[in-house]
Amino acid sequence: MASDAPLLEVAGISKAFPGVQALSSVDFVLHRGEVVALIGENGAGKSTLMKVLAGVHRPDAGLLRLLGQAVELRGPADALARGIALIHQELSLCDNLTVAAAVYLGAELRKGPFLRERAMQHGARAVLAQVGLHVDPRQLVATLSPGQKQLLEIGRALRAEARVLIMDEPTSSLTQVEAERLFEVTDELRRRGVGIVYISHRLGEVSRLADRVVGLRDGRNSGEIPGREATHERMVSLMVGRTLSQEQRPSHSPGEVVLRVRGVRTAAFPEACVDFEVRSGEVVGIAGLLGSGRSELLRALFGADRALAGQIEVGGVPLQRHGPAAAAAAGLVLAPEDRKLQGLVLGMSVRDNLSLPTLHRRGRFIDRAYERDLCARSIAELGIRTAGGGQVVGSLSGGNQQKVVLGKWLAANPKVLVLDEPTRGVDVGARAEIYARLHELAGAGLAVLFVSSELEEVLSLADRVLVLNHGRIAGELPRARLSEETIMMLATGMEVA
Amino acid sequence: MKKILGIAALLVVIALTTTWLSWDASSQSYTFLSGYNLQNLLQRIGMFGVLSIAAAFVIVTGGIDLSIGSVVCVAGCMLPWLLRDHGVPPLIAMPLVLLLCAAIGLWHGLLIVGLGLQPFVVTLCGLLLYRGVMRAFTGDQTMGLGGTADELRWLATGRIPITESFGLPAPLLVLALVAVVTSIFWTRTVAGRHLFALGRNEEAARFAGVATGRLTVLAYVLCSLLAGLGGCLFVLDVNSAQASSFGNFYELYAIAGAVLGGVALRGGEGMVLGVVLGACLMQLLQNTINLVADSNQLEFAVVGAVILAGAAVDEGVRRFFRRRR
Amino acid sequence: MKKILGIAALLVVIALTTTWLSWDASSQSYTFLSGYNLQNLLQRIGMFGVLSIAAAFVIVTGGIDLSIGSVVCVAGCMLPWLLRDHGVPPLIAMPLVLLLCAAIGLWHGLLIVGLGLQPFVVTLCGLLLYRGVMRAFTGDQTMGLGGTADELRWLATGRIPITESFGLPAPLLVLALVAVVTSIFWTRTVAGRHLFALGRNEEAARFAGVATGRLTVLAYVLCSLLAGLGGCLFVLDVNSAQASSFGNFYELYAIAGAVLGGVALRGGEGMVLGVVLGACLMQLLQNTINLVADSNQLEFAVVGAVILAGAAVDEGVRRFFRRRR
Amino acid sequence: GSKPAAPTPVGGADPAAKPKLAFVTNCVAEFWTIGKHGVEAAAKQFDCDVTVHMPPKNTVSEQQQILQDLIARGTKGIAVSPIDPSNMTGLLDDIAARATVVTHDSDAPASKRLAYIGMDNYEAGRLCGKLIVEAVPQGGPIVILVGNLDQDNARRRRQGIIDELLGRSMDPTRFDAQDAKLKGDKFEIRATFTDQTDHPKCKATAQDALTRWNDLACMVGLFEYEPPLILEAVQSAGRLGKVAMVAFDENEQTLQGILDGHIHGTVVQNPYEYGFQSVALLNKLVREPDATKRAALLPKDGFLNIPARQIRKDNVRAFWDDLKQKTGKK
Ligand SMILES: Nc1ncnc2c1ncn2[C@@H]1O[C@H](COP(=O)(O)OP(=O)(O)OP(=O)(O)O)[C@@H](O)[C@H]1O
Ligand SMILES: Nc1ncnc2c1ncn2[C@@H]1O[C@H](COP(=O)(O)OP(=O)(O)OP(=O)(O)O)[C@@H](O)[C@H]1O
Ligand SMILES: [Mg+2]
Ligand SMILES: [Mg+2]
Repeated sequence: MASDAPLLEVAGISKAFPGVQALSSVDFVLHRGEVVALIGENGAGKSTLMKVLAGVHRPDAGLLRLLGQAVELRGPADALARGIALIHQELSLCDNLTVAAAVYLGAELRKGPFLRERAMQHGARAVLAQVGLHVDPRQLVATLSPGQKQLLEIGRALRAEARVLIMDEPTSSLTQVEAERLFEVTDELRRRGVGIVYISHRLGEVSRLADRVVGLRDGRNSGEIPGREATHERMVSLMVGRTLSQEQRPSHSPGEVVLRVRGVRTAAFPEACVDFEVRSGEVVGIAGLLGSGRSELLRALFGADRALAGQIEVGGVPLQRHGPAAAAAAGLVLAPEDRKLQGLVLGMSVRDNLSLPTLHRRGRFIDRAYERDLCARSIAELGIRTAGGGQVVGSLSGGNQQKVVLGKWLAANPKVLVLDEPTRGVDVGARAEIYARLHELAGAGLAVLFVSSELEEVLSLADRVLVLNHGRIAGELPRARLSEETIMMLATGMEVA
Repeated sequence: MKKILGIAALLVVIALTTTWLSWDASSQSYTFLSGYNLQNLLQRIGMFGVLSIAAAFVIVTGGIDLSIGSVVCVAGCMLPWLLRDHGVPPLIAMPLVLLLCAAIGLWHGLLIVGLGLQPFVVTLCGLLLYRGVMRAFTGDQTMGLGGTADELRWLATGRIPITESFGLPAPLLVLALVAVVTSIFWTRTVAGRHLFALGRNEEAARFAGVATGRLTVLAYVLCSLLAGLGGCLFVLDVNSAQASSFGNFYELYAIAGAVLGGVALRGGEGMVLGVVLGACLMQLLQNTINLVADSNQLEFAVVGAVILAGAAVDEGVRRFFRRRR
Repeated sequence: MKKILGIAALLVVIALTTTWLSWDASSQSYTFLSGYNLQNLLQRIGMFGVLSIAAAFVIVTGGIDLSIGSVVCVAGCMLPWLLRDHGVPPLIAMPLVLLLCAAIGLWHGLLIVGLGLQPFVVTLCGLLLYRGVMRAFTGDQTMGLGGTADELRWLATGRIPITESFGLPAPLLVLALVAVVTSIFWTRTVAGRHLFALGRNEEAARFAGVATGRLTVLAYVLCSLLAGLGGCLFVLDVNSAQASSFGNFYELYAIAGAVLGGVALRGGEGMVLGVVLGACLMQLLQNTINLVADSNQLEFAVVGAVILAGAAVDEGVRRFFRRRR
Repeated sequence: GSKPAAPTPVGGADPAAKPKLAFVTNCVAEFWTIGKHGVEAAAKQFDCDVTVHMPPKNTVSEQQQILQDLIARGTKGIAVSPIDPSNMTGLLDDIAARATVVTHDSDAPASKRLAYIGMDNYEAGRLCGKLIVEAVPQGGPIVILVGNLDQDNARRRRQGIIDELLGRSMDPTRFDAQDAKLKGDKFEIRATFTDQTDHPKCKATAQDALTRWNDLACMVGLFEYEPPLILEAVQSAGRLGKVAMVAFDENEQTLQGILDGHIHGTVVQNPYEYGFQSVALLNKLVREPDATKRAALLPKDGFLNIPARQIRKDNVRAFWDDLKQKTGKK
């Protein structure tokens, strides 16, 4: 077989799920030492295609060739054995294992049937250092934050030393610092001849990394462009088939203080004490490095974790009881970071998930008309790609799941809307819609508080930014002084003039 | 609906087979179809159906209640104790017993929600504990009603005449009432929706502002309450309860009925109609064996095999539909 | 380690209390500490401990095995049948019985992994099925060894003399062997690591290339095999097995022992030492009651209450450590 | 047959001290709570400590554990109703080497127990069979209900009935399988049903038997709780007077049923006396330090016969009154 045969080649891949044709006759080629970015709207079929390549799904039709050789993958283990590693879009870790065990799961260093624990700890530390995760390899995975888990997953894929490395939105909950390190690692792998598929909705990353950009639309190829020519506009038109108009960001005038936080301390940073206020009509962002305690803070506000101390007032009334139900009743709601565990009831339908937080307001009995309405409205407004309101949320694509998370909270009509990584995995088109919607709500007097690891998002959405460092508010930046530099300086503990 | 197709089909097949096998040449009739037999069968379905709905209430929250049989025992011993030994009027005694059972459920719920113990552990201890306490309480004596509650016994043994030889057994009406109310609760109320949501993903439900703790406790209370109701019906039916054996193993029958009827043990899934069908199947099988077999030695084996077959058929039906969709 | 602190403490407290209460004025000694009693207690711990380890094997995969008691019954009836009724030599009979039990486990595993049925359902059916089959198979006759396997009985009743009045019971050695091998398997081998990984998150383990199906089947095979070993020991000890009651409820004791010992029912968590301590506690309690109570009426109640207390203490210890961290 | 008293190593205790004795049953049942009254009466009369133990799941394992723990706690005399006498010989011998052991209710003649107090269940079965013949002299199909059939005493009772009805010779070792076809000149045993002492199940089984056969002549319940449930089933089927009933043991509703003329009769053992006599004998044996004198205390052949009785409408009143008095119920 010729050695110049592509590393990986698929032709005419089709895959249907009940109610959806996820992929129809897709072709895709990957060469050695090449980074191919795969872009497409939410639900275009990117993850499905990658799962086919990694042996998770069996295609209905089509052919897969590895180095020119036709192969049929019998499962994830088979794909791994052939050198294809996939970093899943959703976290998939066994959280009862230690970090070292998780890194080596499925490929343990062994001596006969026995584990070589020491060697694995050593190896894990080294490989995790590459991606910038400095944790004790004997620590349990359960104690890591989502961002750290994502780094762990990347580290694990590196350890596999695969010929083909597929990364499905690897940076969706990473901050710029970790993302930058990942890019360096990627460059190194490319030099070593590994073929890399990179999926992301952060188009800036895509143009930074990709040798080639391949578009997918409605489960079909929508063309490709060389990496050099991958401008924002061209990529968007590859994804959606038209260009999006850049809307002008409206400015609002803040009103009364609706959220007042006094002396709140969290379990992760018991010595740090947080005070701030949010006014109605204000959109406030919280920035910080990975593990700086952003999610912890939001969860404490919402009462999901018990705050160690402090007082929270919503609309001038202190929260008396503790817990999400009380917070929601007072008008403060949280769209959590981990959509699989906290954001959605994966086994229920889109419709039921959308109405879950608000249904009780319509009486003791279920108001079906309200549910139908809400569902139709949310699907239309947020562009949720679904076979219908009855589809099980767990079978939606990642980005579409995130839209459902947002949809149910937007419908809640709260006083304070708290969002943790609101657009994780959401495509550019929908993102613009969501921003517009948030501004519209803010204009109508809603207070929005959000955490985002994506600086671009913080910059474009926030009226004011609080920067966290080790659980403390390191500084506050009004819109006029917002820039990547100022945020990063505060986040890393430097003073800004 | 698809979930209960398998079990419904199985039920029909077994009923037809039983009918066919129950031909009695001497009376030229199918004994299975005699009014007397149908009455008895429906009565048992009524009583065991209540227990299966009880079990289903906690299974949909993703929990389990292994203490159902022992709560049946508590109700079965306490009701005669109040009626016979203390002359409490029936209309006070039964609510008292139900209250006691509800309190047991409350205690389960608080241990599970408040202390964070596992439902399996809490109710396994309950299984041992309540029966043990009842043994000591009754001094191992059989508790009989001693003719003190003949009107109340109507609840268990009464028949509402339909034809000359057939009357609807009162427990079936009790079951119908419980089933309809439960069904409305599950499918039409917000609390029911919340119950199912928390059964699938407790944390997500909590983040959506659902008072998951309170609802979970409610589910355990209702479960024990219904188990207690079942226990009252049983003792009213047989007129005597022996603490060491009364209601023994009934939790397994109850759970089997619920699971056969499509209630998923991982929580958040189930229909009342399915549960009732599941309970029907369990009782029908025992009736079948008594009517046609030479001895009932194989009874357990047959019940076990049929539940297994039911589960397999069910899974098959589900896969079939998944593929066809 | 923290997980078993609570149970270890409870065990010590109860042992001390029992010792104290067992003072016998006539012989001026603590009857609990007599060589005879310690021998008996350790022997029972040996036999029940094997069952708890069996249960733990499937619980760590996130499954459950309710059929343990019935598999004990199968082994208990088949071993005498081979030895006494068919004159099979002991050294062939026992492996044959164990093989049969392993086959039962294989069947469970295949139904669960291959057909996707729920472990609770499969093994609940097993519970009913195997006992039912054994009842028919033995015609409800008691199965005794009839003096055919006196050497083999050493496995259950043998003592390795340590002092004049005390010898280490053979079943304790069997347990020690099983426990050590299991512990090495769980903590030091690749397969053990995989078992725990899939117990917590099956999908993640599968994506990582773990052969989850094969391992799950293996866990069920080992569980039934060990249950069969336990069953052999039991019948060798008491020399008599009645299909309708032999091993009845043992699955609950086995599971309770495992869970008390810190094996989490959601899978992926547990230590062999904890399981053994859990089994100790269960047996110690029954011994306590027999030694100090005037009747054993409250036996179940006490066992239930103590397991509950154990679980609560355990949870308390855990929370305490979590806060201290 | 039984062997003469083996010298027990536990003798020599202070005759003035309260001896520790134990009464072990084979299951938990109302029947045994009557026995417990006898035990208590004897304990009071003879000034000894007696504990009563009932294995809740009637398994040999449980019973063995109870016996061993009784030895451990220093019990000097034990009366036991062995669940599986033929296979428990070894265990009983081991216990008998450490304490004074007698059997009651169910004997283990091959063991080293000193005496047996009770009656022969096989003969009781035959007595029950005679009641059936009285109830339906013309014969016909009958059904037997029994809690568990793997219990030795239950098997013997059933066998006694069958042998009596089929006019067979006395042979307590005979056993007919549960599903055997048993048909004699007059009587036919249609089926034997077990219910694992689950009362609702017993009632259901009785109802189903009535459904299945509309020509049943007689139904028999061998466990204490069964006859009343059979009576209820027959009543609800409207077959009172058509299906005769014969009972075992002295459940109050059974006695009431006899008084009312629905149940023809019952065979009663005397659990009160089992309890009383067991304790009385153990007390004597344990207090006697001298081994040879002890042998003299044993009943003849080591068998203290407490015969079963047939209770019919004519003597049920007297029996019931006596029972109430003994058990302290007015
Ligand atoms: N297991 C499944 N069952 C049913 N439908 C599915 C399943 N997995 C994916 N789908 C559907 O297939 C389509 C493609 O999904 P996929 O996850 O590949 O999208 P994606 O391009 O990765 O989107 P995103 O950017 O949101 O991650 C979607 O419509 C989705 O609903
Ligand atoms: N369950 C947990 N147990 C122990 N420590 C935790 C846990 N969750 C988070 N932490 C730690 O708390 C700190 C703050 O985590 P948090 O999730 O708030 O960070 P973040 O800024 O939101 O970052 P990320 O993007 O990773 O979520 C981190 O150091 C993390 O390791
Ligand atoms: Mg995707
Ligand atoms: Mg975060």
